[in-house]
Amino acid sequence: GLSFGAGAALVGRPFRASADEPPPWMKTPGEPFTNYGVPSPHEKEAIRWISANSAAPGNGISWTPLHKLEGIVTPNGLHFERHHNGVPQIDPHRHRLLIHGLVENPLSFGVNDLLRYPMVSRLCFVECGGNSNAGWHEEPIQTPVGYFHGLASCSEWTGVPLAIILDEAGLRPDARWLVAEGADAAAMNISIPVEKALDDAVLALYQNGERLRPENGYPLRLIVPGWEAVLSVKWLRRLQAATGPVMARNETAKYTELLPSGKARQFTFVMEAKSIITFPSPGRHLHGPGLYQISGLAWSGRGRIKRVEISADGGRSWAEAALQDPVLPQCFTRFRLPWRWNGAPLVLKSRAVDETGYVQPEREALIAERGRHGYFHYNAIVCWAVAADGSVSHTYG
Amino acid sequence: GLSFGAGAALVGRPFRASADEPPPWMKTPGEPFTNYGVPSPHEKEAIRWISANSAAPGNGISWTPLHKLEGIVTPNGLHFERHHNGVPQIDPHRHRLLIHGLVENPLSFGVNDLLRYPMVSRLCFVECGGNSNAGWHEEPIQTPVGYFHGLASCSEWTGVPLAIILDEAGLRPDARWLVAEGADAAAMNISIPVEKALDDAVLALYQNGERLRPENGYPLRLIVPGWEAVLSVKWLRRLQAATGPVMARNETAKYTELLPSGKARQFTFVMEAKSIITFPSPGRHLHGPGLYQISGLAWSGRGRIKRVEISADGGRSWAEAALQDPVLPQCFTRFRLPWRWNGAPLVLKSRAVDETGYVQPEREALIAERGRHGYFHYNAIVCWAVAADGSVSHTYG
Amino acid sequence: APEGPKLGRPASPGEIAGQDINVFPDGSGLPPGQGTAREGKPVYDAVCASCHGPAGIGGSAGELAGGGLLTGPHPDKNIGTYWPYATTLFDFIRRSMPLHAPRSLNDDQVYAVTAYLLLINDIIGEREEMNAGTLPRVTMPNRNGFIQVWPEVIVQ
Amino acid sequence: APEGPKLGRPASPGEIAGQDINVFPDGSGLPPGQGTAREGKPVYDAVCASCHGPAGIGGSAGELAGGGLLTGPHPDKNIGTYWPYATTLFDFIRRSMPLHAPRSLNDDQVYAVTAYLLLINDIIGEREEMNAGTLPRVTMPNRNGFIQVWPEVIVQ
Ligand code: HEC
Ligand code: HEC
Ligand SMILES: [Ca+2]
Ligand SMILES: [Ca+2]
Ligand SMILES: [Ca+2]
Ligand SMILES: [Ca+2]
Ligand SMILES: [Ca+2]
Ligand SMILES: [Ca+2]
Ligand SMILES: [Co+2]
Ligand SMILES: [Co+2]
Repeated sequence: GLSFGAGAALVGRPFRASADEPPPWMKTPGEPFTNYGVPSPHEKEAIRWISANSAAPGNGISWTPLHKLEGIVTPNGLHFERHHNGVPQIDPHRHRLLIHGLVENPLSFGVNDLLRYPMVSRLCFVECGGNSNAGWHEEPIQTPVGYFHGLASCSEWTGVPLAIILDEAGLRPDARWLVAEGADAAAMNISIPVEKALDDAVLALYQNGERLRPENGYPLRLIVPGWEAVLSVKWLRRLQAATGPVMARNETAKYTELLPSGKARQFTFVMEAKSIITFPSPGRHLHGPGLYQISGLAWSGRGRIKRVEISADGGRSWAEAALQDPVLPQCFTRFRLPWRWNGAPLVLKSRAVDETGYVQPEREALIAERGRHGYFHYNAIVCWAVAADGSVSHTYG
Repeated sequence: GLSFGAGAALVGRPFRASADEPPPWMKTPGEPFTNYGVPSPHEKEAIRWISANSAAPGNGISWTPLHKLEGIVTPNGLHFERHHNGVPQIDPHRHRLLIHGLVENPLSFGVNDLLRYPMVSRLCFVECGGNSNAGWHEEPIQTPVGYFHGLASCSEWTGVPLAIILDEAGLRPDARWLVAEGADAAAMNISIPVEKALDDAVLALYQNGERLRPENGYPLRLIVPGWEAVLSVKWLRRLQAATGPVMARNETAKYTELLPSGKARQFTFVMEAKSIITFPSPGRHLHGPGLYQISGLAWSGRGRIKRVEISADGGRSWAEAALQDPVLPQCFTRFRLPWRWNGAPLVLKSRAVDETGYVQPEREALIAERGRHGYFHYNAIVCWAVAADGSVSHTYG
Repeated sequence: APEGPKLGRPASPGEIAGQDINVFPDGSGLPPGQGTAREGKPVYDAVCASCHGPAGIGGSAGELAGGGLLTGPHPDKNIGTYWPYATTLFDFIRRSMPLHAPRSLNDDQVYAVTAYLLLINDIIGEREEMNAGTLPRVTMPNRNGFIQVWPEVIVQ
Repeated sequence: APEGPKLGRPASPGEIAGQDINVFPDGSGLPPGQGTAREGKPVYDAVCASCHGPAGIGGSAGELAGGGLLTGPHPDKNIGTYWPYATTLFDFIRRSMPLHAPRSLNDDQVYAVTAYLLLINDIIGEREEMNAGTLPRVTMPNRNGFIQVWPEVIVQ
């Protein structure tokens, strides 16, 4: 006979196990369901890296870890942050959007009002005008790629086309700019040309399906696709139509690019085409000669990415990478290329071309045009030096 | 003179405030940065609704709150769950994928090995074969739409085409099925036709940009686009190539549909076209006559959605909704239609047509074909009754 | 398919055998060992009945016996009425049951409790030994109850 | 644009005035009130200097004075060298500063501290009163330092 139970001896027949001992998580019931999930405890390194003002913890930036991600979507918990004075915890029932200035009908909207409007969704990137600005440094910064280029993220934004609301308010013919203002402790304000506002700006209420996160503008954020992110005002509370820009601190003192002449470029809005190789990249090294897949991201504020070329010989020859479908305008585009590494040191670079024909510049060309003190809008070609041991470092080529 | 400071009196000139008192979050610095963000505390109702076995908390389901979402992406924290025996907390360094059976070269892969392979990304839905099955009930279930149809979610999945790995293992000509097995406490196994495996199945490592969540298969999940989700085996540890299906419990006792004849449909894989109106819907009522935007989701396991039609008179007339770009195969497709409600009671319904010409059936037609005890694969047209007070309930029309 | 970097490590027969717990309808995959319903009853009572009820009826988990019809207004799908293969029982129980302690039974116990479930569904007798030879030859009542929808040629 | 449901509530002039804190280069949006640099210094010392340093130099936050050149190897961008409009100071300080307690100054205090920042940048004198009339007429050294890139006609 055969018996069972705590302490019961197996009598008669020998114990037979036809299979190896399975891992512990196959032998005990797993964790219960959760109302809202979180990443695996084994992925603790996939975090936003915070660089804040020690005297003011809500003033600074945090970076999307692009080196930890694949595909084009940025999960909401990892969307980059730029706050001037912290994240307001807004009660949506106490938040309204006021439209006034050069309009026929000044109007005020509650969040629930806007939730009833016609909506559109679009996958697009949001990139800080100051992203990648370590590229201006004399020495190439040595950091994982997300902590160099990760003031850019890509989400599906859903909300109300701003044009509908402007239509209801009745823009006067002399209204050429809209001054947007956030409901944070910086009351961040900035001016946006009416043309762009009417073209494709969105009053976003949802990000990647769910309502906005607090750090990304809950309950209401302006999204200005393809333009520098400072225009995509978070916690949007007010839009004033005016004949000219307000000349806010963030469109004069900041987010303008000083040229070698001493003059500065102002109203530099479009984020020009950029590409970065996320694998291999600093910290994501190669394990000996063999076949690898180069993977990276490209995007352009002017529209779709048309082509990404990759060089494994420091720019002497270029191969065209495959672009992952769908290729969408003003959206991260994942590119990939199979690549066999023979173990020799070399320099990898990627170059994006957008549908307008704009070609991502070499660093020397960008510096020749803009000098080295522009601070914003750095979009030059990035070079990774692969060493014989497979380690990868940033180089100026 | 004018002075300032704690307790200092404002001398000389009267206090002047040109503006109203701003909300409190504009007067004190906001919250600091976070390494990994979470939703607003004001969105506590946007959660997965858990329906688990009280005797076994890891056995059951949890639903995506589709009624709280817009656009097509499901944030990872809200992707639906189906676990047979809980969520294993797998150490990725102790997890491997074994491929054996009718292959020339049985192979074992570590997770880091797979991370080096060529990858693809695709936005696609994952839907439980048992989704929407309350539709078989005698009485229409009254619940928010996500807790009726939310065993379906949509993500950008990134991983290695299974075909590459099968190629390396060398499938023998007589290999017609692959038996997949998970590393959970149920060791869930199921058979997948080799044709599908070679066509578009993916060994997914990333979901919406980041590595998989534990409840969605971390560190490795099979994604079988457009087919019932039980085939998209989570925590994938083993694939055995064989001449026939293993006839696992979950492809015989479950996930088969009993017909009125007493025979049952088996190997019902494709999730046929479905559509649901998420606004208005039960719990998301109308606030008086006026203009609204109907919004909903449609998807088909056979390919792209071609058309979604909406009726506001119980099916007598139909209007075509706009489909949000991009319309992708085997992917949630957001449809929207402006609609003016005159305040009269009526019945709203939506009907999806996919690119193969398949038309989502009426409930009577589905029941005429399948009876009422199929349990799985319910995809009939859903009807919402709008009452004069704007409230919305589920009706069988 | 694009070329891969061939990082798979060859898996030895021993390594495969140590992990392979799939049991096919033809019996392939069944391990050595055996058990009868008479031996299975005490196992069932000790580690299964708490969820599945005495003799497979009336527990918090699905019923494992009870007969009934697959037609009419209240069809009764269970092992006896619905399952097409007896091998599926061995495959499923060994990998998944008991829910609170999967993989805690040895192969003899799985054969025995499988035999017990077949007994309470009136499919085999109390002393019939289930092993790698006999189990695949058990003919389940609903063996021919399934219409294969895939591939899309319907075979009745 | 598609038609909207017109759910906006009309906003009254009083409601707008209560929220509108934008100040334009032509001075529109400036509130009543006034202040001098002499009045502004104690405000600055009490609530600004802790971050921006004494007289705008050497704090943990950006420098607010100090002169310097916009050309050469180490250009110095600050209020005196870079900012094109004095109205921007009022607009920004009123809405955002002091960082730890925004909106805690009254309009006179904002005028006064603005005047103080203009003083330490050698732009106005200690007793010049800044108000809605005078502030927009202050000519900043770098008034003509910007090339407008948008719209894409470059105006030099
Ligand atoms: C702690 C509770 C619990 C215990 C103890 C338990 N089971 Fe189960 N059993 C379940 C649950 C819950 C399910 C459904 C699993 C699922 O959802 O996949 C199940 C499913 C089954 C099924 C499939 C039923 C069907 O119709 O698909 C069989 C067969 C089974 N158990 C046999 C056993 C045997 C034999 C034992 C003892 C060796 C046992 N169970 C012990 C809870 C239990
Ligand atoms: C607790 C620290 C703190 C205090 C106190 C403070 N500031 Fe600031 N200030 C900052 C920080 C940090 C910034 C940068 C803000 C940003 O990143 O947007 C700043 C920016 C500024 C700027 C813009 C500088 C530039 O070049 O763009 C001005 C002007 C300014 N402060 C004036 C003031 C005045 C006037 C006061 C007092 C009434 C004050 N600040 C008090 C921290 C402070
Ligand atoms: Ca700019
Ligand atoms: Ca099925
Ligand atoms: Ca074996
Ligand atoms: Ca029964
Ligand atoms: Ca005012
Ligand atoms: Ca200086
Ligand atoms: Co390594
Ligand atoms: Co209501």
